[in-house]
Amino acid sequence: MKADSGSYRIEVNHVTRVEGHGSIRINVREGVVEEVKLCIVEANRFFESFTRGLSPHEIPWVVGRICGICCVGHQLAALRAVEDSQGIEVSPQTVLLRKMFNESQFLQSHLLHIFFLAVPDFVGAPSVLPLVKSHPEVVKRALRLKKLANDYTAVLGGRAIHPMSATLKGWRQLPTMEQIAGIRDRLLAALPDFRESVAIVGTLKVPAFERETEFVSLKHPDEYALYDGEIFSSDTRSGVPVRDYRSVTNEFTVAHSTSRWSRWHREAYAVGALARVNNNFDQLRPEAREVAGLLGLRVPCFNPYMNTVAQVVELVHCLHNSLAMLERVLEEGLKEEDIQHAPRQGRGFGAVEVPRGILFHEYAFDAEGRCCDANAIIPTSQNVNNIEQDMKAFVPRMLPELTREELTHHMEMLLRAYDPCISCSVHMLEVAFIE
Amino acid sequence: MGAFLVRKAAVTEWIRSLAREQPLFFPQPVGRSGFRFQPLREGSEVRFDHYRPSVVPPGRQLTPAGEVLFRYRTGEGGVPGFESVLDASPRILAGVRPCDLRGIYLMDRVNREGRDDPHYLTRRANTAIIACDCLAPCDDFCFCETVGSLRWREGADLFLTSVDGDFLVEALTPLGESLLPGTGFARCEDVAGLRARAEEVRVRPFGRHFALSPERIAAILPGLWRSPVWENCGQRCLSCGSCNLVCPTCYCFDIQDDFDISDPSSGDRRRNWDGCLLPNFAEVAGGHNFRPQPSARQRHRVKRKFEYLVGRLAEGSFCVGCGRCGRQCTVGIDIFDIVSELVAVAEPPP
Amino acid sequence: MKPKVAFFDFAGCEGCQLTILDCEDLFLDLLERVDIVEFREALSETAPRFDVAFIEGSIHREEDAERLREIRSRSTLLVTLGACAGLGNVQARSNFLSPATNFRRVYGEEELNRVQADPEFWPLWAHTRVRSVKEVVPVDYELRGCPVVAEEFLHLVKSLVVGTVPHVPTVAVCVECKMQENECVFDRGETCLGQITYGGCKAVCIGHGYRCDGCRGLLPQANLEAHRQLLRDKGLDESRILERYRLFGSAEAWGRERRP
Amino acid sequence: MIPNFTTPDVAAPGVAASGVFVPETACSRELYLPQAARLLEVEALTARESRFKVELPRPLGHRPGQFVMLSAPGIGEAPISISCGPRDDAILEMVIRRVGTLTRFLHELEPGQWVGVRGPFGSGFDLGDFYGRDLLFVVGGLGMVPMRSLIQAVMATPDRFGKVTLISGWRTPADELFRAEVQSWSRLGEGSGRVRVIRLVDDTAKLPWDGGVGLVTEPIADLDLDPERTVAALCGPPVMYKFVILELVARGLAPSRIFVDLERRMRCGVGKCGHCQINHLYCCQDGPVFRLDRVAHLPEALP
Ligand SMILES: Cc1cc2nc3c(=O)[nH]c(=O)nc-3n(C[C@H](O)[C@H](O)[C@H](O)COP(=O)(O)OP(=O)(O)OC[C@H]3O[C@@H](n4cnc5c(N)ncnc54)[C@H](O)[C@@H]3O)c2cc1C
Ligand code: SF4
Ligand code: SF4
Ligand code: SF4
Repeated sequence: MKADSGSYRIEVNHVTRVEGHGSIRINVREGVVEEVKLCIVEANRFFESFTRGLSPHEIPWVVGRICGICCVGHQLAALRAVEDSQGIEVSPQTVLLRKMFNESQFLQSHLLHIFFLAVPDFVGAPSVLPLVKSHPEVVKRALRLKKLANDYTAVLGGRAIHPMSATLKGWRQLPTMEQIAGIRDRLLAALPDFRESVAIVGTLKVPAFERETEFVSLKHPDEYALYDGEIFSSDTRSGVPVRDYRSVTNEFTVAHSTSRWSRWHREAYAVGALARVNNNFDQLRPEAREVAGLLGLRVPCFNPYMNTVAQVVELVHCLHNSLAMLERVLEEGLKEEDIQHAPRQGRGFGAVEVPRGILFHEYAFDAEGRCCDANAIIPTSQNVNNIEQDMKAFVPRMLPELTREELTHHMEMLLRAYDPCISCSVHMLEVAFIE
Repeated sequence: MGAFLVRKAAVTEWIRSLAREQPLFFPQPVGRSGFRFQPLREGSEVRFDHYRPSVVPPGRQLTPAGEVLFRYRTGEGGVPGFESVLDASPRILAGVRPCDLRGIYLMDRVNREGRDDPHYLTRRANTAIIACDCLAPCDDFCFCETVGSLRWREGADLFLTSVDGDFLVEALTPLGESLLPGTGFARCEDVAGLRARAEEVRVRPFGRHFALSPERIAAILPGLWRSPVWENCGQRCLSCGSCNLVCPTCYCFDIQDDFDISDPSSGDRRRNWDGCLLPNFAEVAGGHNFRPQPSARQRHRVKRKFEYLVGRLAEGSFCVGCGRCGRQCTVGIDIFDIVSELVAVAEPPP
Repeated sequence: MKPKVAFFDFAGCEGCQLTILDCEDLFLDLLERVDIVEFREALSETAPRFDVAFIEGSIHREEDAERLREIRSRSTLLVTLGACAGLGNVQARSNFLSPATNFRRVYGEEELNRVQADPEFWPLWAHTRVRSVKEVVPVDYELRGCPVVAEEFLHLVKSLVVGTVPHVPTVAVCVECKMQENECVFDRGETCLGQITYGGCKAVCIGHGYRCDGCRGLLPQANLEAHRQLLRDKGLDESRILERYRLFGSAEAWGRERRP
Repeated sequence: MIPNFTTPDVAAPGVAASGVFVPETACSRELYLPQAARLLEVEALTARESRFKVELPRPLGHRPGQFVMLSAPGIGEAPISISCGPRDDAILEMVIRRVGTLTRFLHELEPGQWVGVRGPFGSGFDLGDFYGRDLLFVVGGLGMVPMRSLIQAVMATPDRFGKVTLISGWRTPADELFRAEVQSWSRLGEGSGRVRVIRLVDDTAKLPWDGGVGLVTEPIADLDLDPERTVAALCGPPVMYKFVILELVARGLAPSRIFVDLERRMRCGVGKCGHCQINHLYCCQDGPVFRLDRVAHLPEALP
């Protein structure tokens, strides 16, 4: 049965295979879409409230707990914000290590999303588990790569999730040259595995839906911006400094909800892998641009389902960029740095790209060096509005073609394509109104 | 057996060359003030002049944490087959100080007492020890002289003494002799003279001293079962067990089995460091704990070092005076202070 | 029969579930031994009953508590994963503030007024106290840490597979610090909660240059009085000491502190 | 790599000319390696306790009161008393209470499955101390298990001993172990009056019970007991000892005629792991059976 006739409501409570809890509600009355709504049902953890009182050193360590999968990103954004507030300049060595740290998490997170959360969608499997039986090599390879990416993070941070080595000004404990060389060697040895994995994504069928939107990401004059840069819009092709992030996110509330949504130059904007690839395509490493070509990703690309492909492109970028950075560390060596710092008063802003998009942190510290104000805006909360706009645009187009089940599946798939990270939702909270 | 007078640089070079042939554990600095016995690598520092006792004593290399005792595999008809795992790989412990040397000597005794422990003794048999003398206390925690460790040499294969900037290198066993370079070192005749020279410059008195000899301490302890000293340190004690785990003569262990997740019919049995300061150490099935309070556990530790084992093995003091437990205890409970207080109560100074 | 295992998450970062998914080497072996019937992180199936339910995250709303009770009723064993489920984790710090304060700080004054005036939002106020799982339903085992330790998870699963009681050492982090031969944090001139915290983490934070913040929870034998005095001696004032104790195990440490 | 264990004598380390050691093992017997034993019977005695009968590759040659280290590979190992008297065959009997990891696992096993056994360990009872004496056995609960190995030995040659009195205490009638066997001992003495059995429970729990109600200490005062001729052996939970000993001493029994069987946590059974230490003694080697006068002065022996 096609989905278009009659009045009904589609509800997917607790969409699976996303980080955190989200629900989709679609109301159709007599064949006309009346409402499409994405609800975040994750309980709020009030990070911005309870972080007050903590010291500058504790903030990055604690706010990493916002999200297990983006913990490195939260640490880095917090470190940048706190350092900004404390007037700390970090050494080139620290910047280099942090970039590696960040990219290690890109590898981890993208691998997880592509192979464990998204691929089952494309091949029509309910989860990765049946794939263990049907495609054992694919799963094993993915597990191998994931482990390697985790170990890469652990070499830099001490462990893969909630690492503890990175702190203000630098590293509590530096990785050893043996560890760096070990990871470099393993990444090199894994190149064939990466190649195979990329090839698999090339065989997946991506739904062909497009909706033009604004893409927002960091942009840096010298490199594919992941750790540093200005906030850049694809609409204006210009940027604003990080400290003005509130003029970008323009958080607004919608009636009957305390959820904060974002918009900049139009009704909604998108962040994430697709936004970054669209905005900074020329700065990707050549190997990554080549893969983009192979997988049919041409910029600008307005198909949100292609976000997964953009992640593959970034995977390749981070892999080769990491190899170059690891090589540099091996050449230049690492030296102990003074990381002592006496907390002081101040306010600071930080932004980094994390796998799901641009992440903003802001902190203020009082005269005693205790946190007195905190704000964090995560990529998913910036994306929610855009996802809903996509759904509103796609559902009427899909209605005549798809059954109700297919429609539901496509909506879930759309949501998952954004790789939403709802656990992070420091700011989002929506009341579900059941009539 | 041979004795040689060798330039410092030559000793360093020789140690390095030994490290190329087998793992050679040498104390290397960690963090701000710690030391760790680690395999010497190309480029690591070889220095004999700056040292504080390592966090964990070198003797622990002979009973590593989590060592596998045996592996098992279930064979035909469900019959388990057991295979002992013995580590007979050769190694050298170098830069071992007299207190730790005595610690190893005492562990040799313990592991031969009653029935031999094959795991310890196999490692021990394949371990050579290059000890080196202390001419000044490592820090304020040291009290090795008063418990009879300072001039300890037994158990070492080679013994190094710094004499006027050079080293007197003495081979004490054939194994030690075999580690010396072919003809590289010049034999020295007047060993006694050189030793006397070292003795002359040795700091005196060396480290902290008890008012009584170890023998007297062992004699007075039985009468001090109810001393308030136990309760005093029991109240401060956090029961963290650090004092046990860093002690060169603490050897208690716990045993755990594990099976392989990939094949549950095979697995292993391991042993892990344990300590009598840990709260559940003396708990039996049914939940009764024979030493429920920290004070009782402190008493047991002290009496074990200064009374029980002393009597059992007839070996002076089982505390070798390395000072580790006092150094590592975050609330400053120092076995030297405890014993000193006990001595003061039992035999108040005139 | 392979045990049926399910994973559920409440308010948390999902790092614990990821840690388990990250047992890459073992994940496939694990699948041979247990049937994973619910795992939202990786799976969209659900099952009516299971042998073991793993719970991640802390409990904030009454609807969450209800869901948890329902899960408990479907499962033979219930195991908490990590500091959120076990102790309330960092977010339980918000318990020390009024709901209005928390809300104002996150959403602002204007939003607070709007929400307070509108009865439709009132259910939100049920949202105000962070609870650990054991405050809501009985718990059979706790896997500790933020995040959990993969080896401990594996040990627990193995025990469940063969039907034995998992071995849970009640020893301090210091024990593992010694086994790792770490330099003590106090020797670096800083302070540490390792002496009063459940070990099992291989002292990983200390081994990587940090200190122990107590994410695995307070040991039953913890001598808080002596530890507090130690922190005072090291120059921490009372409010800093409280912050330290409350960081991960807020709810628990607080209850314990007040116990005579 | 797992080296196959060989058993050379304690040897000095061999040294090759280069100074590299020749690996070799260093001692004569592997202390921690169990031998595989086949389970012959598992019989539930009470809700918590079962009797296990296993067959070893060769006779154990144990004395009454000794114990073995029993293990299930992969699960764990624990000290378990030998509950049968000395015997020539390779059969070993044990009674195990289900309390924790290992014991629960053992209770799930079926005949034909295998376990690991090390031992026998410990001092045990020396029958020489008992010949020609009147014997008094006082047991509480699971204490019956090791004591049975002694009583069985006594009952094998009753003529070599004087009067035998057994006082056993149980929580409820449902907890009683070896009821039939105990009754057979008591029948053995019916004619001569040489064996007397007093069976007590704390509480009949409304179950049928043909013994008395009370604590094991209570009958001692009224026993027909000649302190000069009597030797007593005690085994039970930690709390039992103090009170029974007080009663026995009140009856004039010298501590040198009282034997106690003590329990401590043990990991190795061979005096290495340190857990079972009672002051300077090791329960596993110096005990678990002690003559009271040798431990009475030790503050940790009897809580
Ligand atoms: C000489 C001797 C003879 C014995 N004879 C018998 C016998 O004949 N029959 C019999 O049933 N039992 C006997 N026992 C007791 C038996 O050894 C214990 O019950 C056994 O250890 C249980 O093992 P388990 O693995 O089943 O229990 P475990 O899982 O080890 O737990 C049992 C109890 O031991 C305690 N415990 C366990 N591990 C620890 C730990 N790491 N730290 C602190 N406490 C812990 C706990 O209180 C727990 O309730 C004897 C003990 C001794 C010393
Ligand atoms: S008791 Fe303390 S001082 Fe004595 S040997 Fe042990 S650690 Fe060293
Ligand atoms: S190190 Fe100190 S606090 Fe820890 S158990 Fe030993 S005496 Fe107690
Ligand atoms: S660093 Fe912390 S956990 Fe480690 S020994 Fe010191 S106090 Fe204990």
